[in-house]
Amino acid sequence: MRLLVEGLSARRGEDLIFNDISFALAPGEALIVTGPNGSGKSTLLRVLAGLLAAESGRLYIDGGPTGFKHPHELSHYLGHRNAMKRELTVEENLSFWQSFLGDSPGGAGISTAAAGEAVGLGGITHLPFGYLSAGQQRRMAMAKLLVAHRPIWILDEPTAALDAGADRLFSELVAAHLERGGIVIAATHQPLGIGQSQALQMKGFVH
Amino acid sequence: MRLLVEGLSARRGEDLIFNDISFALAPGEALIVTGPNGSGKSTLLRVLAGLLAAESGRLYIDGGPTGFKHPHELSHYLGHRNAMKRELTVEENLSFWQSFLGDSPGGAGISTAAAGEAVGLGGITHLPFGYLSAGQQRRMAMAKLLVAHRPIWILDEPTAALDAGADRLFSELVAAHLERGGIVIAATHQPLGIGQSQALQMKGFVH
Amino acid sequence: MMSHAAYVLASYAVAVATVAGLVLWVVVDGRSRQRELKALEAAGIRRRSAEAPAGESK
Amino acid sequence: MIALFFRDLKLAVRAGGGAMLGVLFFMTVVAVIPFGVGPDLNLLARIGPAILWIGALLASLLGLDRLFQAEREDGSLDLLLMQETPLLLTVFVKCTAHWSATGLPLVVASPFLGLFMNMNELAIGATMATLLAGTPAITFIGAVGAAVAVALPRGGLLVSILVLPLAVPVLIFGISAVYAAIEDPAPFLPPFMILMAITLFFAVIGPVAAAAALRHSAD
Amino acid sequence: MIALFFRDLKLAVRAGGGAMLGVLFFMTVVAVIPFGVGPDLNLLARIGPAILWIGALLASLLGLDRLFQAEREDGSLDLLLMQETPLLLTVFVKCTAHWSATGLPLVVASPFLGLFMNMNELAIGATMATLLAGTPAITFIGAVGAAVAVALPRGGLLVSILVLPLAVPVLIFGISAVYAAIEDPAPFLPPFMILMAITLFFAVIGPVAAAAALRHSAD
Amino acid sequence: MNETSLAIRKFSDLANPTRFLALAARVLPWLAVLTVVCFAIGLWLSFTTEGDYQQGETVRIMYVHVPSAWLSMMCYTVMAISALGTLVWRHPLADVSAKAAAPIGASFTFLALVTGSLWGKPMWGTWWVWDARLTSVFVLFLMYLGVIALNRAMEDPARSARVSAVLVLVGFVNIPIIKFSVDWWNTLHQPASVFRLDGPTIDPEFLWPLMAMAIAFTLLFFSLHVAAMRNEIWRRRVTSLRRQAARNAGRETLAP
Ligand code: HEM
Ligand SMILES: Nc1ncnc2c1ncn2[C@@H]1O[C@H](COP(=O)(O)OP(=O)(O)OP(=O)(O)O)[C@@H](O)[C@H]1O
Ligand SMILES: Nc1ncnc2c1ncn2[C@@H]1O[C@H](COP(=O)(O)OP(=O)(O)OP(=O)(O)O)[C@@H](O)[C@H]1O
Ligand SMILES: [Mg+2]
Ligand SMILES: [Mg+2]
Repeated sequence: MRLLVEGLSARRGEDLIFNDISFALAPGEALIVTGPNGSGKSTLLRVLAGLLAAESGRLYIDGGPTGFKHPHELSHYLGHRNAMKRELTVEENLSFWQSFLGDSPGGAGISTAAAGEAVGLGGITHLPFGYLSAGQQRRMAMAKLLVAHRPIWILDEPTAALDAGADRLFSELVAAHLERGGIVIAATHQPLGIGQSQALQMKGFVH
Repeated sequence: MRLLVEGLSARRGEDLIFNDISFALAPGEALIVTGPNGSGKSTLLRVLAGLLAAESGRLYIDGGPTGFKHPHELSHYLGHRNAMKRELTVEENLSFWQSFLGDSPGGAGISTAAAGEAVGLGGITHLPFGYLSAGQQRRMAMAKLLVAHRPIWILDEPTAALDAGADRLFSELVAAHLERGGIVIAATHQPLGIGQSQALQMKGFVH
Repeated sequence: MMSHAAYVLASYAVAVATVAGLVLWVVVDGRSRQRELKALEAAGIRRRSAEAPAGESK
Repeated sequence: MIALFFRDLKLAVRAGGGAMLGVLFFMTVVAVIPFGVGPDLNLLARIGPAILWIGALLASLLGLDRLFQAEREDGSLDLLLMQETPLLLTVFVKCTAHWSATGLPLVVASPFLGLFMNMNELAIGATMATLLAGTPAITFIGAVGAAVAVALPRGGLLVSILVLPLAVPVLIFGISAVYAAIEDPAPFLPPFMILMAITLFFAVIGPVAAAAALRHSAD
Repeated sequence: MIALFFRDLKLAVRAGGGAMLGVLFFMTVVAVIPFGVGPDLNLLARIGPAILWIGALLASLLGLDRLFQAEREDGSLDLLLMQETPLLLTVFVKCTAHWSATGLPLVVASPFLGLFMNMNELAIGATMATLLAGTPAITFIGAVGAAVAVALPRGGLLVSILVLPLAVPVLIFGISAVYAAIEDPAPFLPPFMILMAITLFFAVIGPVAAAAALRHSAD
Repeated sequence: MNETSLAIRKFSDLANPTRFLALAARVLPWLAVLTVVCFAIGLWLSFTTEGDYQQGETVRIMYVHVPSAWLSMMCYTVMAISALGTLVWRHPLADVSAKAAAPIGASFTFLALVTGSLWGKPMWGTWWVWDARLTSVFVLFLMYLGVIALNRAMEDPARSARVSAVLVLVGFVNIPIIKFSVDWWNTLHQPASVFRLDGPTIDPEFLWPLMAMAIAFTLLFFSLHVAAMRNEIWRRRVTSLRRQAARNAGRETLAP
């Protein structure tokens, strides 16, 4: 299974944000997207996640499981916001996403308790999400990536609010996912500490 | 003018978050607050900004302009949220804050256009705030610090969504403010690149 | 008069149902709170004052 | 899908007792009316059905706008949009959950409030039936408005201009069915059937339109 | 302060749609009541003022809950709280802006709706005057509710529930002033003066209470 | 303020509820038994005494209607005093008491409303009229529900306490209105016949079962109130422990 992107370009309102971006990612490969503020990193990731329509170009999966037309159906997307409800417990949040998302073919998510363990917050999945501090919330949002299997992870500034310890933990999660043959696309301002990875430097479209 | 903090402690709900924090800041001095997620950095800054009541301790200004009882009346506060309206243009947002905040004695704010220039986004103050990227929004929120003069800046993870260039730009802004005799208190996970500064390491209140 | 008896019965029935509901609520609520406290204690989370050395008038 | 339904129900109940609030609001509105029009029992009985319907409409309007906005603000909407399950099914389930949490309690409470308005048994039954048949339509129409509101950063105006006029027919047929039931000459069934037809129509159209609006809400 | 006023007006026009929704809802209420009372023009004229007042009261509830919540969500509230300008002045200005954007349109629309209710010129004039004098009170009362509910996830209904009972005196004196104006023996001025007094009272008490509630809402 | 005085304050904060819990555990069984006994006597009396020649069997509704109406007012008075306790004396248990009383008061008000309606249908021929007493009791019911809704909506008890205390106190004007509405306005409803300055005018035939039921209801209220207060204290402990757990979680594993 390979993720292929050919000549992608996208608009926001009237303006072309980026133009003619192409890359190919094989299992176990990561793409790190960097660039200054406003250069279009988030826009690119949202196009890849199917949340924005591309202006032109193609985006498809080669040799993936049958019955999936768009890559975004095989992707996890972790944006700036955590997609968890403050009023529900972490456990309820995670198990909702687990059963709503379901597993993609070729893998299985781990239990919510195990996912909590994996992000280093094992004991507190029974707490309402709103009780957690900003960094703990972000970590639980990452646990969401583990409860349902998706071969592709699309991550937008995943480590923004994290302290150094959590940073390390997160790199390990990403490395493990790559090892299992996953694909990771991440936009960051800080080094993520992932070994073998392609890099894409967004420059912004100068008018 | 000196900012003095003596034996400050604060609660969230039932629980003591930090205890007995004291420091003194003279003009031109900065205090950098660090610590792991959930250790109480944001809570401390909100107490300093007068947004949360301290449980005990004192917080006052020594030798400041007359007529100001609380330090927060002489402070800018830049929290996690940007305090700008998505529906209004950047220009409208900035000039609202300019005339609402007014200048503290001993300085004057710069024009909204100049503030836009100062954060490196001169040309786009006519856009609705909601159209900007995460980092651009953050930068415009910083421009807010410049349009009205306040001797004390209280900044909560100011550089979270910023790229390297903006980081640098921001350090310059802070340095300039310190040079003019300002006081800066900032919570961060990343080094801010400010020269002479005190440091406060939050450990969290272990029960 | 038959129908009037129905009104009397209905009001007593409502009274019994309401009181029973209240009692049930109080009991069930108390039980589940105690269960939660026990669970927290089992997880090793303890009130600070519970470890307070002296003066606890329990 | 069932998970979504139960999550939304839980949220509605947790976040400050959503269902109870709606009913409480409904009761408050009814209690305020006699202060306005006076305690004239005959007049109250006559305007009773209209008041109940207006109260129910208002109670469902308040809070409906948050249907998708809350999902958007915490980023859940992105994930809902990405899945292969048809979006319109997702929207439909969310509407059903919303109605179960807020519309249904209103219907259940309406007989009691009917008593307060001195309505007779027939009128109460008819009001309850029409509310049961009609309030889902309001939810489905509201879903379209909520979806449009999410899509357009400056869409506020449009939403209100869109939602209320669409909801007015529901209100009118609902009320006229009740009055048809009370006053002998007019038959109850025709307006009631129209009401049902409107509900069914919006049960199909609403999710489709809302899903389309959400798809274009990308930002 | 003037800057705040104009900012809030701009926001209401650009984003809220609150004004339009309020007027539309007002119209809906007024359009629906004749269904209830039947085509009896005299009766309509008689209950007209009451209906207009109830409609205006309910319509001003829409959007009231967002008065401070929107400020809180984007962090503006923090900055408003920090300033040395007395908070109660800030609240007062926000209320004025909110009333200009939502209350005033209701007042302006009321004469036309009065015509629908077959009210005569005198009654229409009196209703408009009382609405003009009375609706600010509703906004000021509402500000207290909005401030109390600022931190709540589903504040909308709760605000209405808290506000409606407090608004009952406004409603009573507003309506009785109108009836006093229509029916000869009773004098118009006493209830109208009381209405004004209520408005002035809440114009002072409302911002004070709201400011106090906002101070304690810090988190 | 230094560490020790903080510790002392903290301690006294907690000691009070703790002592209350101990007391409640001791008192509750006795209260419960007493309540059951009183109810047995009251019910037996109310079903064995004669019916009224005018009202027939329906007079028996009085034995639930009147006590629950009295209690609905008394419970609100308890809440208002507790609200004063929160605002003026800052007693740590006052807020707990007000919060625990609200659902109980709402239930009794509901009972008074329903039994009143059930009595009104045969006596007045209608379930409901908007006369002063009935309206004011309905408003009392709404106020109970409003307080409950507000309490439930606020996550943080410390924050909701003062707000709902103010709301409760504002609502207290309603209580004298309920009590004297029958005297001030001329209404359908019976004027007071038990609690009057010139002694009860009611026939002793009805007075005994009424008093027995009134005592039973009052005891019931106090037992429920104490138990609910205990539950509320436990609930707060659970919340606070959970927050503490949240704060401490991951500290050890992730120290940088
Ligand atoms: C839903 C309707 C009703 C409500 C809300 C209601 C409310 C009340 C209240 C609040 C009291 C206590 C008053 C006080 O202590 O001064 C009371 C007492 C009483 N009510 Fe009602 N009531 C209702 C219907 C009725 C009806 C239909 C009857 C009988 C025809 C009735 C007969 C009485 C009597 C005899 C008392 C005792 C008065 C006394 O001796 O002090 N009530 N009611
Ligand atoms: N609104 C709130 N109510 C109750 N407790 C809170 C609230 N906000 C934060 N807390 C608690 O207070 C503690 C300190 O939080 P704070 O936000 O000050 O941490 P921080 O150091 O800023 O963390 P981060 O690096 O994640 O921003 C956290 O453990 C959190 O659980
Ligand atoms: N909702 C929107 N509507 C219109 N234009 C937008 C919108 N969001 C972003 N833009 C524009 O698109 C451009 C790219 O934004 P994007 O968010 O992709 O940048 P980014 O690289 O993620 O920046 P950052 O590092 O600040 O997150 C920006 O110049 C911005 O002005
Ligand atoms: Mg971005
Ligand atoms: Mg923080």
